[in-house]
Amino acid sequence: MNEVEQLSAPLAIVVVAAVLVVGVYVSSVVDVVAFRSVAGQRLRPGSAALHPARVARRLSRQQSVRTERPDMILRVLAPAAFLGLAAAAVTVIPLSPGIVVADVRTGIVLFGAAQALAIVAIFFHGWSPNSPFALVAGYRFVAVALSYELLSMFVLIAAAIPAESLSIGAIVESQAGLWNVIRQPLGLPLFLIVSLGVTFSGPLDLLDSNDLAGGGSVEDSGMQRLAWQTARHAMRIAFAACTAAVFLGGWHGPVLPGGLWMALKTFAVVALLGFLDVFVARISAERFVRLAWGVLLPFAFLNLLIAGVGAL
Amino acid sequence: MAVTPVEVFVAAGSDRWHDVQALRAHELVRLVPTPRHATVLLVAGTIPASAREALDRVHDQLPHPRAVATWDEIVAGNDVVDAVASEIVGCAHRVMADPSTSSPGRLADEEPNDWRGVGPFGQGGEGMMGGTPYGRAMAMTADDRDGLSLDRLELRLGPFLGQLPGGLVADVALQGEVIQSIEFACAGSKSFVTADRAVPVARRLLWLSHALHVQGLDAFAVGAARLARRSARLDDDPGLARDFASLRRRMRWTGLRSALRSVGDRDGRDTLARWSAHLDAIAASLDGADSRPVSADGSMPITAAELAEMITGLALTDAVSTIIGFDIDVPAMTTAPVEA
Amino acid sequence: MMSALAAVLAVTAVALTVQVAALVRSEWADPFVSTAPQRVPVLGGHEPATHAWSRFHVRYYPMTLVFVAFEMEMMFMYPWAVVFIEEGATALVEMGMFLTILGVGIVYAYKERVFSWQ
Amino acid sequence: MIGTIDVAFVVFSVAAVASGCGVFRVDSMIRATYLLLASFLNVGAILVLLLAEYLGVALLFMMTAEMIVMGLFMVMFMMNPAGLNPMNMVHQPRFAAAAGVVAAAGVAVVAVFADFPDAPVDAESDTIRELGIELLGGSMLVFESIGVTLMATMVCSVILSSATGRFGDGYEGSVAPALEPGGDHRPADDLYDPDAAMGHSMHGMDMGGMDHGEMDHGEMEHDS
Repeated sequence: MNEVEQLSAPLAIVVVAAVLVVGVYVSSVVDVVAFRSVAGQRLRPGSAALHPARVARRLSRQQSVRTERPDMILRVLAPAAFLGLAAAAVTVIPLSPGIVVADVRTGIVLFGAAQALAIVAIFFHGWSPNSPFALVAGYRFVAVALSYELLSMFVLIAAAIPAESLSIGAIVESQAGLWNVIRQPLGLPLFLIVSLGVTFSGPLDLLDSNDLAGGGSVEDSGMQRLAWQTARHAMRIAFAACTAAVFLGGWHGPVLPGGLWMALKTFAVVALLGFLDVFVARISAERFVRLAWGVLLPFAFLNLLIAGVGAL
Repeated sequence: MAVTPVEVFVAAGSDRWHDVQALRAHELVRLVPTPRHATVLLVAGTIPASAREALDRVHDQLPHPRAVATWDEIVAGNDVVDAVASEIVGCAHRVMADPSTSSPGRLADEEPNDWRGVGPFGQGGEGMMGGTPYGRAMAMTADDRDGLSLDRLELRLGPFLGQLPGGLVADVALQGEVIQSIEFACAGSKSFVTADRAVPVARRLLWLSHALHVQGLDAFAVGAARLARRSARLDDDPGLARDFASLRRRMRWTGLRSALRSVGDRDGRDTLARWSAHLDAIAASLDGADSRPVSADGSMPITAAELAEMITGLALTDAVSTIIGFDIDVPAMTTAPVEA
Repeated sequence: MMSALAAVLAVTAVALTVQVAALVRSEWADPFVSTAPQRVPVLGGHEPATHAWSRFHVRYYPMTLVFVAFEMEMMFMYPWAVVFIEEGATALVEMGMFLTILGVGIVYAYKERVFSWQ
Repeated sequence: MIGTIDVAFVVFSVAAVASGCGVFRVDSMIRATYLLLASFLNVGAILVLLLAEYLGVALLFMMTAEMIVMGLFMVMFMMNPAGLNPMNMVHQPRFAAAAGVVAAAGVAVVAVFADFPDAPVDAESDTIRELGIELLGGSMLVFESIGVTLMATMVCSVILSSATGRFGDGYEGSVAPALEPGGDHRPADDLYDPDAAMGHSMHGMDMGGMDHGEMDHGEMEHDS
């Protein structure tokens, strides 16, 4: 096993900040590219690359409208906690051989806790403006979230079996011979569904959705909107990095250095999530809840069985 | 010049609402679902006097810096959509360059109810549920079908809502996200029918563009709006039928079918069947190059009361999908008296 | 271990603080004041009669109860996964039994249409 | 000698107690619920400081999910859930305070006078693995019976809460319980409270709300 050295707290902050700043920017550009290519619009690389910066500049100068009697504490806390949890999730993911910001032995439990707390942050976002559409969106997101939560836990536990550890570093180590995407073929699609859910995109675009005039974000303008979008992209990065580490062999790969492999795989997952966001229509929360408990949960059981029998 | 699209919220009367959807095809404009996201408010079509206050409120809901563009005042050359888009981009740039020119509020800055200093805690409320804390009353309970007496939110939706056809006003009572009762209040008339008469194929494509937007497929909505703009031009476009078939093929992969199936069932037809009827009508009309107007065989006419009955008991999202599944004609707004 | 968890905490706190600072600063520095009509929740032009906050009828409440019961079980699965290879077939059989028992509960709930809106 | 761990312990403890107190000071059910969660999160951090890493992190995880569900029900069933009108969240304050003092004193007595075993945990020992072996070995029967208990919980919660089911409406064929012990059952109509429902729905859009305001404040106090 590689010797993992614990980064000091200041260095950890610098590393996570770098990962998130670059990641959020790239993820936003991916959104633009995905939208324009699916829409059949001309792709101008320079324009797409500058798009997030321009939007950020404009939104930071726009008024943040207050609603009638909002819960201001929760309204500020929602995007802040969402970003904080994304950062926490990134810390437990190994970025390259021997470099993990925080090599916690309970890595997947901590990741799961961050994901569960993210539900709270997202619910706050729907609750705090005191606006009917946002409220409805927040509540139905919770229905979806409670349903994908179980899938996420099952899938990560199955990945922990061959590693004999709950640390994501150990899970990456265990994929030296064969990646989990082949060893546990059901894990990756299930975890992608979870990732779409946490970032409320594509089929699970049930929070900030058009059918509720913007849903949870219906009252967001200016900095409030910018902060929320930033946090959402940060969460997408955290889940993409986790997908890359847990299912796609993390930093394993020939020729190139491990860190680069990890970055490439993370980017591939971000791109996939970005395209799915644009390409897949929303299904209703009730349908997803039935689907999650009736179909996806049995698949998660099956995935666990495959993982278990394979490890024997 | 490479710029980011200007975010526009549309407040359209029912006579212009379809036309406005063509803006989705334009690269420099993005139609947003809520006024809070917009820089420019686009007013289009006839706004009756009864909707004037609603328009002003939507205007005031835009964050500063904001600007207003009016579709019907724009002098168009060959292409009205291009002219409107460049006007929108122009006024957005002007107001962002000088935020002091931001459009000032139109409604009086007055609280809905006087609450400051009222009541024992000075917030306008009294007791547990009474009074108007912070200016508004609290929702009260009502019986529900499952026996739980929980609060009922009574909302008047529309007429300028991103997800509903322009001019449509609905009084909705919600418990949770389920609609307990709904009544459509199209100014004056109590009934409307869906567009069962022959309509130009461009209008159907514009309906499709908006409907795709509501289902979360904004990128596809761009494609549909672009086809609509092409079909509206007079010259025959032989590639149009092929491109529409290609769009329809790609739509099959989006999971739209499973999202729409068995939503809003009525007489054995669901929203998916209604979409198919619309798409078939478009395809048929594009194939037979000369017969441009399409009659929607299969899409049944429906009155407001029937539609209300259909969507009572549905979750809000399914209700919106059901309403959008009909290409509703909201004529009443334009027949109401127009303010000079 | 402690230093790793301290790093997690530090990173989370910094990210949260940065975001809070940005939002609070924009609240204070905002040159525009939200007027009363501007603050009205978006409903497409009309005002709501009441506050949105209310006794919200959660249509999926039976599902949340099944979720809480089912989620408890997860706590046993994490240690189980760690010792799975060590314990081999014993682990597989014991967890298989455990999950089958819980699976019966889920099937029952599904049959009773708990996962549909009430 | 005071180390970082001691400082962290004090900080988390104070935060846990403070957010616990906050639960009873705020008006909003959502704030109360999630202040309780904040208290649990700090307790989880204390467990981690005591080298029960898995237990501590798992506590964060479990309590978050539980509090989300609790929050849903709090808002659903409590009047004035957002605390738009200030209210008293404390029920039977004198008795509660006395009970709290007695309980705290009891815990303090145990903490000060009990003879705790002196078996320091090695920070590097793999407690998760040991937990797993115990679960599959010595405590196997306990583990499996928890499975049965949880299944029973699920079945009971479904029976008690679900309004619909395989056989249609849950109220079909039901009878309302008697008003006094041994009395007659009331007709099935009593399952609903049509009077209450009528009274409210008559308000319609104008939402008078005045008659509700006249309700006795004291009667409406709730515990949380």
